[in-house]
Amino acid sequence: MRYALLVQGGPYSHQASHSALRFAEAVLARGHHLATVFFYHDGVYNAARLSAPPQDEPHLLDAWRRLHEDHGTELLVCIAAGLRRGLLDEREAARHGKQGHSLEAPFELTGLGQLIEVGRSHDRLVTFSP
Amino acid sequence: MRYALLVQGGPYSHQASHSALRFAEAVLARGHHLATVFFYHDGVYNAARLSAPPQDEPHLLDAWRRLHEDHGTELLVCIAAGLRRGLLDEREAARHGKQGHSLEAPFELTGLGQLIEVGRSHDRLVTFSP
Amino acid sequence: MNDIPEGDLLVILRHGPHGNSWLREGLDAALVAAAFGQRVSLLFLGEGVMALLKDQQEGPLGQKGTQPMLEMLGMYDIETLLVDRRALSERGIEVDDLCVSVSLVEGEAIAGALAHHRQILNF
Amino acid sequence: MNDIPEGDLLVILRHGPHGNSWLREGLDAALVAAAFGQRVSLLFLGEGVMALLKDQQEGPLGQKGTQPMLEMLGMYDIETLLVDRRALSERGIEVDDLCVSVSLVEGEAIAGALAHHRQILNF
Amino acid sequence: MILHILNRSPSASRVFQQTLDAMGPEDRLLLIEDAVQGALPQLVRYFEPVIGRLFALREDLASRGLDGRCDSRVMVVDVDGFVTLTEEADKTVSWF
Amino acid sequence: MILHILNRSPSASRVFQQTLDAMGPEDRLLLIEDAVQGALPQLVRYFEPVIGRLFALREDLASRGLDGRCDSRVMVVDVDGFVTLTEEADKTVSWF
Repeated sequence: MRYALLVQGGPYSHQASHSALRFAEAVLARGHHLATVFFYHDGVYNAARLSAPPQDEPHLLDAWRRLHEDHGTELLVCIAAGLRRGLLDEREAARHGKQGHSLEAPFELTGLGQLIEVGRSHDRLVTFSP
Repeated sequence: MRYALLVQGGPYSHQASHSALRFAEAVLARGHHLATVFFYHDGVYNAARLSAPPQDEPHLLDAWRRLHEDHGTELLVCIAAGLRRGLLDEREAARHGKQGHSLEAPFELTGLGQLIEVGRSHDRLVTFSP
Repeated sequence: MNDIPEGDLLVILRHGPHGNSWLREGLDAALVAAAFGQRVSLLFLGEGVMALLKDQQEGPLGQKGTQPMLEMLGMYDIETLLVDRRALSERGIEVDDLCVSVSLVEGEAIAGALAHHRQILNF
Repeated sequence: MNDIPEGDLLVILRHGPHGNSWLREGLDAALVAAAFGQRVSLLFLGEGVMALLKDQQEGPLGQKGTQPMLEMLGMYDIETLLVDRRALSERGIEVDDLCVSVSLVEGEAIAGALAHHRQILNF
Repeated sequence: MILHILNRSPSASRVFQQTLDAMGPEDRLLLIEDAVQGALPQLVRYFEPVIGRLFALREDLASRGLDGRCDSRVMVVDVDGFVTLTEEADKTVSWF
Repeated sequence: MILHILNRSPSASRVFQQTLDAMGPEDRLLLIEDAVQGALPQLVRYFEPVIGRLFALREDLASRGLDGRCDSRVMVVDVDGFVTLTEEADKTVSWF
C-alpha cells in the first residue's frame, strides 16, 4: 500500500517524531511504499537544517534525510506553518528579504493543499502529534 | 523589583509567548525592572531569526527585540535546548561545521546555569509554559 | 440530528481559540480542502466548542481570533458544523450563544460522523 | 515523612520518560543547580513517578532514558526525592518497584515542600 | 504565600488536581489562557477548595468571549492585577 | 473499521473520553507513547467500553518499564503489529 505520515510534533520536545520514524521503518519492512511525510504545526521544526543534537542522541534530521535517499519518500513542509516558525528555504528567504536559510532539500515547502491531496491519493495517512 | 521571565512555549504554537510579552509590558508599566527573559524547552524557538509571520499577526521576534532595545532586557537562550532544535549563533555554527546561523543578537546562547543564577539574583521569576 | 452527513473530509476541532494554534490550523485545513473541491464537515468536540462563542475578541498583542475564519466557512460551502451537545452543556453554553448555526450531535452520531467521511483530520 | 526539607530549589517533575522532554530538561536543571552549589530537592507528582520505575529501556531510535541521570543525583548530593504516594498507588506501583530510594509525601506535606524552598521550577 | 498560575482547562487536563494538592492554606490561584474556562459557573466546582483565593485573567476571558459569564466568586483581574499578585507573593509556580 | 490511536495517559488528560465517544462498535483503539500507562490494571478501567478491541504498543511499554505490568485483557502488539492494524483499518484517527 501507499502510506503517508502527518507529523505535527517538534523534534526532541515530543516523542511524535521518534514514533513516526519507527513506524516508517516498520511500514517499509512490511513491503509498503512510504511515499510522503507531511510536516505541519510544530512538526515543521523537524526540517531545521542547523539542528545539532548531542552525538549520543538520535539525529532526527539525518533519519528523515535517509528516508528520502533510500526510499524516495517526499518530505513536505507546510509553508504557512514554516514561515511563522522561521523555516525558510533560499527562495522564501529572498522573497522576505532575509539573509540565509533554515530549510533545504530534500525537505520542500509546500502549501497545505498538498496535505489534502496526500490524504486523497494515498491508501493510508497516519498522524503523529505531540 | 527585578523581574525575570522563563518562557517555555514556542511562538505561534502556544499562547505562552504572547502571555509573556503582555506580562512584560505590564511589569514595566508598573515601574519594575524586567532584567531577563530566559528561553528553555520550545521557548528557544522564539529566537529564530528567520521567522516571517503574516503581516497582520503579531511579530513576536520583533517584540522581544524591542524589549531589549528599550529596556535593556537580556534575552538568554538555553544552549542545550537550542542546539537540539537548530538554533545556533555564528560561533556555534562554526563549531559544529554548519554554514549559516539561525540565532543572533540581542539573543544570547547561554548555559542552563544562567537560569539558576537568574532565579537566585532576581526578585521574581514568572514562568510561561505551553 | 438524525441524518449523518457523508463527505470527503471530516475535520475534528478539539481546542479552543487563543491558547494554541490547533484550532486555526484545523480551520485552515478545512478551508483549503473545500477550496480543492472536497465536501468538508466540521466536528467540534470538548474545548473546541469554545471556537463558536459570540463576542470573542483579539488575543494578546492583537492576535487574531478565529471568528473571521468561521465567517468564511459559508463562502467555501462548509455548511455541516456538528457540535457535541455534552461539551456545550458542561460549559453552560446554549445554542443561542453561538455565532454560527450548528447541528447538535451526541452518542452514536459522533462515531457515525467519523464513519461517514472518507478521511479524518483531528486537531 | 514528617520532616519537610528546606532548600534553595525544588524541582517538580510531572511528566514521564520518553513521551516528551520535560522530565529530562527538569533533571538537567536540578543537576546544574546542584553543580552550582544549591541545595536541591525533587518532587515527583502524577506521571512524574514513572521516571523512577525499574527496568526502563531505550526509547525509539535508541533515545536515552532518564535512568542514567537519576544515577547521577547522588553524585551531585541531590538526596531528597519526594514522591506523591497517591500517584504511585493509582498506578499500582510499590516503593520496591522504584530504582532509587525515595520519601513518600501526601496531603499537606506536598504544599509544605513548596513553601520550604526558596525557588521552584515546575516541569 | 505562593501565587500558583494555571493555564489548562479542568475540562481537558487533570493538572488542576496537582495544582490544588500543592497549594498551601494561604496560597492563591490565578487562571490564565485556556484555564479561564474554569471560571465558568459550571466548571468552577473543580476549584471549590480555593474559592476566595481564586483569580482569573480578564484579558483571557475577554478574548474568549467569557467576560460576562464568570462565576461571581471568581475575582477577575487584568494583567496589571496579575503583576500585583506576583508582587504580593513570595514566589510563583506555573502549572501547565 | 477505524483504528484510533491515543498517545496521552488517562491519568493526565481527558482526551481518552473524546476518543471513546468517537469510537464505533467495531473500531479499535491502540495506546502508544504515554497512553500505554492506560494498559496498567489500575488504569485500564478507563477503557472498559473497548476491552477486546484495546491494543498497546510493546516498544513503548518496554521503554517505560511496563512490559510485564499490563492487564491481561490488553492486546500487546509491536510496531510491526501497529502497521498491520493500519492495514486492516479503513482509516486511522490520532488523538492527542
